[in-house]
Amino acid sequence: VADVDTASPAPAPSQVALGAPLRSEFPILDQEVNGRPLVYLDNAATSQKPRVVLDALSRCYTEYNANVHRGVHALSARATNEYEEARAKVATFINAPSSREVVIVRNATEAINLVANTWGSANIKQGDEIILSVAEHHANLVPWQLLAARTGAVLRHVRLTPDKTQLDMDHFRSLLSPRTRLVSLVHVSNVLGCVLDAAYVAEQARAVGAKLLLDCCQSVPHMPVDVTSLGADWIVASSHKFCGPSGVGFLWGRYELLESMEPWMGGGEMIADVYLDASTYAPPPMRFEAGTPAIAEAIGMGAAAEWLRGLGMDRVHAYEEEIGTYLYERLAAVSPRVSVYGPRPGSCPRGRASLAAFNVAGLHATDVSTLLDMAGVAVRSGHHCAQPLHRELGVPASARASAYIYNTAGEVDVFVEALADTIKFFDDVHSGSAA
Amino acid sequence: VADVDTASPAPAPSQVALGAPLRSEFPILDQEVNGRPLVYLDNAATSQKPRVVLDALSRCYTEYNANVHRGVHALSARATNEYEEARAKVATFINAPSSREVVIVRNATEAINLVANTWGSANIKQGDEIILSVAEHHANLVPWQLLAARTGAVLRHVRLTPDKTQLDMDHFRSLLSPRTRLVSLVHVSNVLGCVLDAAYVAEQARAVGAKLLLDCCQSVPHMPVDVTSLGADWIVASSHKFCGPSGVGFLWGRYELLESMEPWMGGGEMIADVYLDASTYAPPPMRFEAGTPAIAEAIGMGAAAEWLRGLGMDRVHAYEEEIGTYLYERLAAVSPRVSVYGPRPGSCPRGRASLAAFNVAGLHATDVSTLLDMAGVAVRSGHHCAQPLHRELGVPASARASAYIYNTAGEVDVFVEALADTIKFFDDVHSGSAA
Amino acid sequence: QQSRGISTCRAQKTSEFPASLQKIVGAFQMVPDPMARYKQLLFFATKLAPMPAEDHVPENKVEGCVSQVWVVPELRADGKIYWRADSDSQLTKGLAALLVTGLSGCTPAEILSVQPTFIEMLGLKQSLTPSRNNGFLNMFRLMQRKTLELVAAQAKAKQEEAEPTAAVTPTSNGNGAATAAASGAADVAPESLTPVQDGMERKLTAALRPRELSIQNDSAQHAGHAGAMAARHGKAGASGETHFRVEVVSEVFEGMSQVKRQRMIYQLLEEEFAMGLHALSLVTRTPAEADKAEAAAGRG
Amino acid sequence: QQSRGISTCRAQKTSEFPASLQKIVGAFQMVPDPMARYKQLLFFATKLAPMPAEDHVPENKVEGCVSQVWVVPELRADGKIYWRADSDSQLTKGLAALLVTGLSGCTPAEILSVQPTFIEMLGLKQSLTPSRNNGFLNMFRLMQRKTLELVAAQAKAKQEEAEPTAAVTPTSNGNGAATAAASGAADVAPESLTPVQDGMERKLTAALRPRELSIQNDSAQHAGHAGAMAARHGKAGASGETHFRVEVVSEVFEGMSQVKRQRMIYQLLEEEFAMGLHALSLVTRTPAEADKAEAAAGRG
Repeated sequence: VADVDTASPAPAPSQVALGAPLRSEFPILDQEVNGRPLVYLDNAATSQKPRVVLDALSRCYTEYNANVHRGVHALSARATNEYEEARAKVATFINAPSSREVVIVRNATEAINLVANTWGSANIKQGDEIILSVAEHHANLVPWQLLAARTGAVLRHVRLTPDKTQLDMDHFRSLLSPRTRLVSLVHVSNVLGCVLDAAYVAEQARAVGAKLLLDCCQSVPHMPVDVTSLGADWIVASSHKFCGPSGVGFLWGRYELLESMEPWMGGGEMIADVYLDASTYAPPPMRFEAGTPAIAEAIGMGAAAEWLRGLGMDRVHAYEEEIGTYLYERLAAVSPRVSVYGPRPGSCPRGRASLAAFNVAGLHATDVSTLLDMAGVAVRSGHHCAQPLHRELGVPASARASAYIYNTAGEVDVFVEALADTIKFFDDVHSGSAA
Repeated sequence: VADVDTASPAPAPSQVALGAPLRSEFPILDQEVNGRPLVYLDNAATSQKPRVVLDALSRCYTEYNANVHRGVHALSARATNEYEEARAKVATFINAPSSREVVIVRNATEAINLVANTWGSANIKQGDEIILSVAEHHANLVPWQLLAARTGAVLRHVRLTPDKTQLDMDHFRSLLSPRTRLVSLVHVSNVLGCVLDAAYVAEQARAVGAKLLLDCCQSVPHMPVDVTSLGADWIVASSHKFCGPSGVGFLWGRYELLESMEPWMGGGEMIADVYLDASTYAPPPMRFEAGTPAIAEAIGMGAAAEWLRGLGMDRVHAYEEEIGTYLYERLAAVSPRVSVYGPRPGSCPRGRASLAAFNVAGLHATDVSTLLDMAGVAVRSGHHCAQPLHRELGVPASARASAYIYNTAGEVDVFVEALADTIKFFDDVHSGSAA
Repeated sequence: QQSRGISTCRAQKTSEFPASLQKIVGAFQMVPDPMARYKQLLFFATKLAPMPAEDHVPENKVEGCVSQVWVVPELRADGKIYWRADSDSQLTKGLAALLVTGLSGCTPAEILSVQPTFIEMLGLKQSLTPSRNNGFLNMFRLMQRKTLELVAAQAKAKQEEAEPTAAVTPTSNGNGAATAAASGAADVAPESLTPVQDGMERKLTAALRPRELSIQNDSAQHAGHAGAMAARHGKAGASGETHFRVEVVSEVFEGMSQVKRQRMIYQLLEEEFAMGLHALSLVTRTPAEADKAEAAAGRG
Repeated sequence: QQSRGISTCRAQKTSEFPASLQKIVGAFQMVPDPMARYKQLLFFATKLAPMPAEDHVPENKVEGCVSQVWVVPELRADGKIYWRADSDSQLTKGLAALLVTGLSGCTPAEILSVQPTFIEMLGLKQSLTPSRNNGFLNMFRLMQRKTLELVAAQAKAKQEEAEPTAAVTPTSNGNGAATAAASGAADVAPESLTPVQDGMERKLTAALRPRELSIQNDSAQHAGHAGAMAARHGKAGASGETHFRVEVVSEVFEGMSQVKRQRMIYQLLEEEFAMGLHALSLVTRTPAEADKAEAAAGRG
């Protein structure tokens, strides 16, 4: 769909066409589910892993597995090099000024909890306000609820536009006040697919002296994210959503800010000197990496970041805009009973993500996804860790199809046909036409 | 060394001999370092991984990788099954009454921080006392220091016996009082190799109404650990030390106790219902597993637990007693300048771990391990995340050789000869005999 | 050897199910095509009687499902339970309908003796992994829990009419001392030395309202037990809790075969304790049987 | 393409090192056997002059080493730096001795222009991964930091004697506005829109005490830049900080070649900014050169 005629052997990543030609890099995609070829459209929940990431993991465990930062022997030195090189690859991927600004954590959830329990605990007082939105993932709601319960801070939630397709920026602006200490918003919504106007939000937050955290779980895998121009003070993301292993993710923060944050978890690696009753702490990022880290996983995350950078995140984004638009348009055309959430492609200057959460009138999302699974099509159903947003949308759950760089227009066709069959299947039962 | 004549094809794990016959399961061991066959004796820092664990990881990523607990599609259902099955395998491994008592965390460090920030924050008040020891890993010191700083609790440290080989149980008993709320001790020391009299400690702690946490990082990989008889309220361990992947570990706790603990990190999976301003939480263990967990890593940890259980932890322990004793005796005989820390084998009813931390008079531990590395022998040098213990021992650092089930007496010989060569090398330089 | 965390004991044979459930399993097994089986499930859903609005309350709701599900039992004068259920998902409603049809008109003992593994015979790809969002398993477990509550309430009501408080006779063999009184379930100290035993006592007392309950810890006798078991128990010093003898006298057992009684107790202790218990030796008697045995012993 | 986090710029050639360091590299390269190279390192250690007790203080200690290491510079009247060092590890002491020998008698500019990559030429398996416990790298960096401190202190002293405060001329091209005054390094607001530029300014001001410093953000001009770079910058809306022009006038540059000056600034900004800067266009002049250029411009 993107580049053409790259049939030469071992092309450079930046010349590999996305979509079908990329599928050979993802061994898992070549399988049948319920007797039908797998169509994996649950990428917003987790992405699949290219060979280069699997190889990085395998090399770690079969060539140089050792604990990091502690040993002088050859395996340990190599493991340390690879681990720190992975941190640098992530820094490069998001254009961080220094790899010291990248803290390796388990997942984006831990990263947000880390900020809430360090910067938050030290800087948020009774009556201070934190601006979130009704479209946040639970990971960007619950940590602030726990902080607010401890400190007496007040949570304010940006509401949706009247058509319920994206965050209402006028409402956001009206919530800002000198009491606003923090704005923490989702960069790309995992249900609506809408993209935040980060520059505007950053400018407005800065104007009232508030810090800005962006949940980039759904942006880092899919578009260029450059922390030097994004305007955020912290961003968080999970490796498993951008072609990396599970069990690892990162927090990026401006270095002065990280330096101002007290440690959270205590243990090995995060210390300078330990005495029986007190200790001194290492500078960031080590200060926030207590204990043996997710070594192989971080190395896999670095490999994923490097691989995606090689593909070119502008190309990734362009491909996803194309397939995302196709997905939206075909899905919306299946039946008048199908409602797709979020902005219509083209209606928004910043575009929309290549995911489509939807419902079919008269059918439960779980029933829809169960029947799609019978046709080999993997989509998610449920509240997608966004219960408040589903309350706003007036539904208990939704189904969601989310595409990535290896999905093809042909797969979208299979999904859409299976959905039409599914609707017909339930209609038939109700009209009594079945055997 | 253990069983004999099991040359038949594909023997059951419980019939595989430990030591040399096991090495074919560990691909990493078959390599050269600095032109010499690798002798990996840094197992107390991290263990190597058998094929069965590598295969489990690979299968996850190439067959059914998906997010867990959320989807109805086939991959997600399989991933959920495998993840929960892994939890059950860990439960079985430590004989936990229910897999619901097993919380999957990043590492033992996180597990201790979890207890300190949940049970600790709720139950530890000013003037309450927490009993630790001078031999604790930093992971079992710093979290309690942070808690004490928040709450005004007092830390008491069990000292060493006069010969500095193990914890002084009389001193432990003298520290107990009605103010003691918690005893948190290392089950097997990562430097001294001494084994705690857990039954005695549990009985004494219970007598004053204190809870007991045991740091089982160095016991779970090496000996049978049965939580129903151990007497602890919580135990913690890290997967990477017992043949599993990095980035994962577990907290076991008695269920009523886990149920009494408030959540720590907020996010997806750990909730029941989320509203904008407050949420209700899931029961343990989910309550403590916020966000997408380390899915593949947990599955690898389960595979490791099952594999070790198949070998038989009694056999593992017996093998390690044998090779540990050989290691100690040969090392102590290298030179009168060599001091090995911890109890002499046979001097202790509970034995000692198959590790030997040591120093050579006149040489820095780092110099020793650097030269050993030139001979292909990987040992650790440093404070082993136990700075206070090294202060007690009166040295800034030590070298440590630690054996596991795949190490052989022949490897101990290589290590001991390389150590003798290393000492001679430094002596030669000082006596000016070099070119 | 399968790990014990998830596996239940060997799958039941169809012949061990209540007749109503046997019929359903048979009906599904006649359909070869998975889509047709889903169609059949949806027909079950359409046959489900509407559930009154007042039944859609939190205490009837199955936790952890993505869809909403409610189940309500009714214990009628014939000693049998009849179910109502509803869901906003049609497939889940089908599963609910299947359970309502299969378990209505059964005695509490029959319901408690059913294992959830039967769902695997239906070809609906239902998982048996305990998980928050396993709709089927959570629904099935809520139905068994509600059954137990009804049994307990009924036994208590009968007892209050007619009988004195049940006497628990804790007997100890070796180092496993029984600690709590029969009514002491709630006040078992959390730092108990015998958590497994305490839990068994609590569970059995609540569910069976036993006239007599004896729990005997034989673990010490088995400390020398060969193989991996012994490896996990023989070394640690303190008392293991691995082998128990339980004798229980309860009128709940009236009309139940020995096999069903044992299965019911297994079910009761499964989730909490199956993994801690390596061996459970059971003697289950109705009050009448106990009296007869006592008389016999007196004679013997 | 190598990732920028760890890689330093292209390795220096031996001919670019100070003569004292060239000799050491040559000596090690003549030894073919790794064990013999270690032996040589230990001989270096034995030749190191004893360090006085009063030098073993925290401010001289290299952080993050497993062994203890101390380094102390002395800037003599000849404008050159002489080093003392010590360690409780013999191999680390050997590395320290090697650095002491290689970098003593060098000018600050020479020291600052050395890249740590030379260690790889010695065949000692020293890693260049930035890590808490990379003894060699941390020692080398502390030596460069101490050199910069001496240069700065000296420049400041001279300035206070003779010169007015340096004037910074922030000029902006496009959307990258320079914000802080020359002396304003410490009070740059943390929510600055231009963290890279602020940091550059702070660093260069502290180390070079420049008479003039102009930092110009050309990033906007490069927003259309092809390939992966543009992908990371063109889209995000706000101003990138990727392309800068820096003009600096400082007497620190006296006697240094253009290459060395540039390398010194690269070194200064390496750890903090190398990864954020895609392109740095540098004009480095001594005050005398600047005056001459100005005069020429006036003429032209």
